[in-house]
Amino acid sequence: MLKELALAFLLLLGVSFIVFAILYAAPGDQLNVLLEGQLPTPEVRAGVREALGVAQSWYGQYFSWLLGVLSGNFGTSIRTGLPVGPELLSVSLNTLYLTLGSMLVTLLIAIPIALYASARGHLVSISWPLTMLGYVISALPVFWLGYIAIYISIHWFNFFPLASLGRQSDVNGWLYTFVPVMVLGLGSGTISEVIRNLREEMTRVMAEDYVRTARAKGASVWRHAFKEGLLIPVTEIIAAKIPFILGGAVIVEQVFNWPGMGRMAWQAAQDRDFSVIMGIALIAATFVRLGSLLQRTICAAVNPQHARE
Amino acid sequence: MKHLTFILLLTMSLLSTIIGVSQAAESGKTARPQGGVLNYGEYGRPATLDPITSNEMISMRISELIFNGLVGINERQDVVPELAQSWDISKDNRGYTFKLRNDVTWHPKGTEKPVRFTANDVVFTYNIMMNPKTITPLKVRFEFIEKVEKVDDYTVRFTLKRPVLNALAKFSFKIIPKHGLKNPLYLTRDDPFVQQPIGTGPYMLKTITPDREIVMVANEHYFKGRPNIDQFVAKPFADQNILTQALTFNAIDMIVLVNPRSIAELQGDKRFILQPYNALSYSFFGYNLRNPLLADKRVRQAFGYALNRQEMLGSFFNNQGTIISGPFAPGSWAYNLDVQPFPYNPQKAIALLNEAGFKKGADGIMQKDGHKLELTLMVPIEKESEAVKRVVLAFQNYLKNVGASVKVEFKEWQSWKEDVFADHHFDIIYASWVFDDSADISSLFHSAEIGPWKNNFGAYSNPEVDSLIVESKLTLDHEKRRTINRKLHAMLADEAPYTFLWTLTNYSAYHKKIQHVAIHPYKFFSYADEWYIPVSAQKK
Amino acid sequence: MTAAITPPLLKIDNLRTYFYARSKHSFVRAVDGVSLEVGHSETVGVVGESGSGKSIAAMSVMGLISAGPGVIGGSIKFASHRVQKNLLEGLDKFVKVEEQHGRVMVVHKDDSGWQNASERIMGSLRGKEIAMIFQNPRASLNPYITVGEQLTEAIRLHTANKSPKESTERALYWLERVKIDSPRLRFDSYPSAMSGGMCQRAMIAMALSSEPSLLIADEPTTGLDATIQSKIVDLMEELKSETGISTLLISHDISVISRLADRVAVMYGGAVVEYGSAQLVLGEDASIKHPYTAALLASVPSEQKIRDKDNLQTIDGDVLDTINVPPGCRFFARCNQVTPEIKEKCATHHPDLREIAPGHQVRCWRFNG
Amino acid sequence: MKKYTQTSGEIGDFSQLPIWQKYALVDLLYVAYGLLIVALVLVSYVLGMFNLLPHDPQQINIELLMASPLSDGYLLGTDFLGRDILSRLIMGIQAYFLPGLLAISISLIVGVVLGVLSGYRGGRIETVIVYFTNLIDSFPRLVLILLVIAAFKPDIYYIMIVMGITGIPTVTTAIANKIRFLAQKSFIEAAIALGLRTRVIIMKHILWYNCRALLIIQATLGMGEAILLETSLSYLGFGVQEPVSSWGNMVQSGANYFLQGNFWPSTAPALAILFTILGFNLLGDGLNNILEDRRGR
Repeated sequence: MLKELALAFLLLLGVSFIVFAILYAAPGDQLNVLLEGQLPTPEVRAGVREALGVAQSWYGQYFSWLLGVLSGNFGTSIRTGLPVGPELLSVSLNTLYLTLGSMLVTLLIAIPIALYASARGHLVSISWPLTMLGYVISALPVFWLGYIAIYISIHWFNFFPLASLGRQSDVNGWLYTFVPVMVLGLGSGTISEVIRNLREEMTRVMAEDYVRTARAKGASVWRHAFKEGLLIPVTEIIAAKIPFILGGAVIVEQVFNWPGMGRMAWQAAQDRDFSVIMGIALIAATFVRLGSLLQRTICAAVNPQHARE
Repeated sequence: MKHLTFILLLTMSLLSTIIGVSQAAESGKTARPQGGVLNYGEYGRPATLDPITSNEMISMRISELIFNGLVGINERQDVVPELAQSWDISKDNRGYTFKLRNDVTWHPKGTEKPVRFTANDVVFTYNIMMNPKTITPLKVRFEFIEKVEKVDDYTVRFTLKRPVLNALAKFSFKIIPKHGLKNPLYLTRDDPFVQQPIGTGPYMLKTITPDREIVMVANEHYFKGRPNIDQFVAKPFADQNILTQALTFNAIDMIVLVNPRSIAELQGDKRFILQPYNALSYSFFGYNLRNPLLADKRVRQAFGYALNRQEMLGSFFNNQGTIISGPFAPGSWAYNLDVQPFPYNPQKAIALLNEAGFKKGADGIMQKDGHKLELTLMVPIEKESEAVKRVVLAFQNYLKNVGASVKVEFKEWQSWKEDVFADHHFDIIYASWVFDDSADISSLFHSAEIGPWKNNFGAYSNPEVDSLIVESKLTLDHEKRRTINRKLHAMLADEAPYTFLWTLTNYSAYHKKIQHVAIHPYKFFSYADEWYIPVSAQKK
Repeated sequence: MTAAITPPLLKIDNLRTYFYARSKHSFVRAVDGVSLEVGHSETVGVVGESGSGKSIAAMSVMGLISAGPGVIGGSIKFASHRVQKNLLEGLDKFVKVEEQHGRVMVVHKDDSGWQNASERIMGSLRGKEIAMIFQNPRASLNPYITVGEQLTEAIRLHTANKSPKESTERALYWLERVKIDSPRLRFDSYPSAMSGGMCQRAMIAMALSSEPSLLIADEPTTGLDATIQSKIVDLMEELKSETGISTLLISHDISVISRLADRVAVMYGGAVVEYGSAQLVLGEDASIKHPYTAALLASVPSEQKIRDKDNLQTIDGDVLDTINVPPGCRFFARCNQVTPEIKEKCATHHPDLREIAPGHQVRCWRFNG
Repeated sequence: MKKYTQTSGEIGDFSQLPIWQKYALVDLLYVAYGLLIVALVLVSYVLGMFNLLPHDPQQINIELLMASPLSDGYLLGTDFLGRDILSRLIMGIQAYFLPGLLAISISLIVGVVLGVLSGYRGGRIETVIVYFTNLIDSFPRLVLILLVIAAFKPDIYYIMIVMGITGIPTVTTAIANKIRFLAQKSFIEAAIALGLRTRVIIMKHILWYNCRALLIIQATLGMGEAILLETSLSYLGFGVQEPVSSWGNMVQSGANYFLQGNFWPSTAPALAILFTILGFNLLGDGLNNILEDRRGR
């Protein structure tokens, strides 16, 4: 476990460094956002530099950032001048909420289909169309799916699924967040992969000798196949899919005006907003790492002997 | 769409712009119902909320609600007292002395008791603005001021370097409180003030939600009397289609700038009022005269003839604008109505090109002693750039028809600026000038303005034009200047350093429950304190 | 204890289990008309080369065949003091078999219907009335659940001991019963931590713990090394004498069969070729045996042979390909006792199982005069 | 009711059976459809390359903005600039074809190499590689790409290179696991015992016999992802830029009119994307089932 944590830490370090490298290698000036609306003549730039006092060697820049982070200070956004830390916190929680929600949706839909398909050959007739549906949905561009969802909810159900509305609105504010979560869960190409993946695993496990034993002794097959056939693959999928879903979040947040990390990232990427980008990359990577930590711990817990390696 | 918001000098008061005034406007300051909330949608999030560091429209609109200037501009374009109750101008036109109101208080800072507004604040604001460490687009605009001193608590005197025509209007810049800033010397974005500004204006900042929704509430002690509408809420949107839908779904009450493609949709909807207001901007194709192909005036004129501007305006902006012929803000006194824009006339274009020595090659592309007429058109990328795309691609097609091949190259905004203004690495650009409350075209075409990060990016130089510009600058006689500028207009129209396209009419759309809406072309919310919502409509 | 007095515990009649070779578009006739009886507290051994269909037969009894079309006909009558029923009761309506001169051409099968019905029948029996142990025990135990839990599960499912405490006691009792050393320790350990032999003992314990009337042991010793094998056999022998449980013992290993079985069925190519009491079928006298049995026996090392230094015989040719079954005797191709006079018949006609002595049937033209 | 039929007549050697009898019908259908799509893609690529199109995809027609399908001469109608949608769809393939292949080959080649190294060699190299893959996995792909193109320039090749790189870990881990699995089954020892050269073992026995299905799946998925990714980026304004047409920027520009009730301009390219990606996925599935000779599902 400790080793895992150490690795995670190393990885986060690596991530932050790579992002920094990209930012550093990028042409153009991260002060441009401040100079918007005026002609950034060399003199003006000099003035700005002086005002901000950012005249540092690259490693100086990186390490001062790193030290800051280690002491809990993520720096301030060059665009808004706000400290990045607190903003990042609220924003990343929103995104986390969106991500986990959509993950749930994906699984709730994918698992039954996958189990159906795997359970026994003769259920094919039922599971085939479902699988197809899964494939079709996940082959649609996610923002277009979002537009469809909005159009439908406006014209059929007469409500407008914007997160911002949900917050200030009445009892069932959750409905407003429901649509984006659905869209992200269905779209972004994940669901078909999840179905495929789970199906393969379950089928494999159903053919295992010990499942046959379970049948022979009149016990529930599912109960015996559960751990290897479902629990482990699902956790693996969750861990593996987090980065993708975070990516999809960028889009969904734009469409549904969701105050999340993805939108922030989009803005920051254009502004070259150093601290914000670094912060976001770090948080995102942390999510991913947490995911895989969770997965490993579950695997370990499920079967300490590591029966099948 | 993103504009080049550069600082040009051209005084408001001389702009007989159509200020949008809704039907109800005439009814004077009779008792109007108070209360109600106005949610307005913005495309994008404001960066800072103070008038000094903010450099995009969203922020400027907000600071218009929170702050006041010494003087204001009323709906009829006259300079009217605001924080200054009176002023007098010295004989030599260089001394401006303002008598300030003594009944103005700053928005309370937290629980502290409100502080009075005094001359110190004015001096302070000027100093902050001019401090080299303050990053603000305003600096350039106030270099004509030599110094400012406090006469007494309620009197300030500004001294100008040289007499300037209609200087008065320039004193509409927003005043910030001395006690407001953490750093008393200069203002940068890490000063808390830029996010928690306090002003003297009709509305005071209440909260900023995590989503950067800006909630502003009526200032009970506003010196012009409490504004009618209780709350203004600025809601940021990341997608213009959604923004429009939000209006039609009553999720918001107002869109400050309606996307051209949505106009038709909203026009049909009886619940809303589409109110036009002059954009104070015009779009153009600018040519890089460093390129020998474009150095020839006839080529540029040919391009002018090749475009069917009426068609573009018609089908891309359903005619919401006016085609222009010259470099001045349309409708301004300087604008020369005698000069006609190039008509759509491909034959003429081709003729001109031939005249300039171009012959159609085998591939249908004009060429002159071995040089093909191939040019790169640089366009900045934005997420919401449909209108831009349409125009530039149409341009490409029109020119193809007259045998000029244009390569459209989309560039990320910042690197586009680098290319155009620093490295001059382009042949043609498509852009718009936005005039703010004061503008002057001299910087665009004077040969002294050629060079990195100067406005004359196309390196257009013509001694005659230069001298005319200087002349018009120096003269204080209005009529004289007018004639000069008309000459200038005619000249530039003919020389065609730009192909001038049009000035678009902006539209604001709002729910018709909002009454007496007058919109300032540039600052937008200048008259917001007089807007109101009938009690019947206040409950949503 | 012959079947005549009381109905036998298990009576398999003309059981046919086919598989479908999709790639070859034809049937693998894994079990092709097998009939067997297992009397009360009797052990019947089924012996034959791998691929002779013996395991499939056993699985068919358990209703564990999932690949299609699976069981297509026959009857499996089960009669313990608690339950009497035909395990294929009413399943025939789910299959429609079209035959052309003795060869199955088309099978229509409503798999789901069959499966559900069969589950309904077997549900109450599996583990409770009929328990099964498999070859390759390590893989047959769930690697993710402790041995103890797997035992107690069976016990709680099928016996009166529902409470955790009782079931645990019971489980421990059985673990001791099958001679697992330090059962308390093993109770909490995972199969992966145990040796093959230990796992097989656990399997046996699990099977017997629900006190079934019939135990089906499918190659219980395969995949274990020799010493362990004999230990397991010892155990089974012991348990047999103690509990007197009736067993259907499937094995390719004559020595195992000969030690445990009261009666023996020899299977070849999906059919029983010889069936009778152990001493007759596995006895010395080769003259009253099916040639295949004889060959089988000849290929097994015994002290006798080793003493006489006569070398082991092998059966030439390969195991019968059950897709492409010849019209005549299935062993014909490999038979070394074909005499000119019967050669004709052997090649063309399939002999049926015929009683050559009381309780001893053989499927060979040599005895059908 | 399932039907199983015995091939009538003499049952002999079956390897001559036509494939449609050998394999599950579903799989064959999948593969057939997939191949059809691939063929279509190839054809339109060639068409695009030699500019054999119903209209000039760049030619705008201001009189006829967003014409509905089948309106004078425009089979699929026109877009927001009156350009022929069909021609632009066909042309759109150009945007993905080579870049997509580039992305796929990056992730496959590098992935395989690393996978083999870590699976076959193991030891310190393995730990390094594992770290590397984890590192890449820790980036949210889209954010990374956004960063790169915002920092440098929105060029489809940049996008695809990043995508290729981010695709590496999947392949690597898959291959490595496969090899470990084989090693477990003491397959590799056997091969070595047979005196096969390492190269042969890896190339032929490991990669070809045991990993081809896996690789094919990855490749097909990769193409699909490439298209979806470009679409997302187009929505953010960083995809393939006008006037070059890509399905992504077509959906995006069309979607501007979606909520106003004008569905077609975005639906047409969206469907193209849908059918193509579906094709790729099914092709992958089908081939996988057939190569593994599993019963079709």
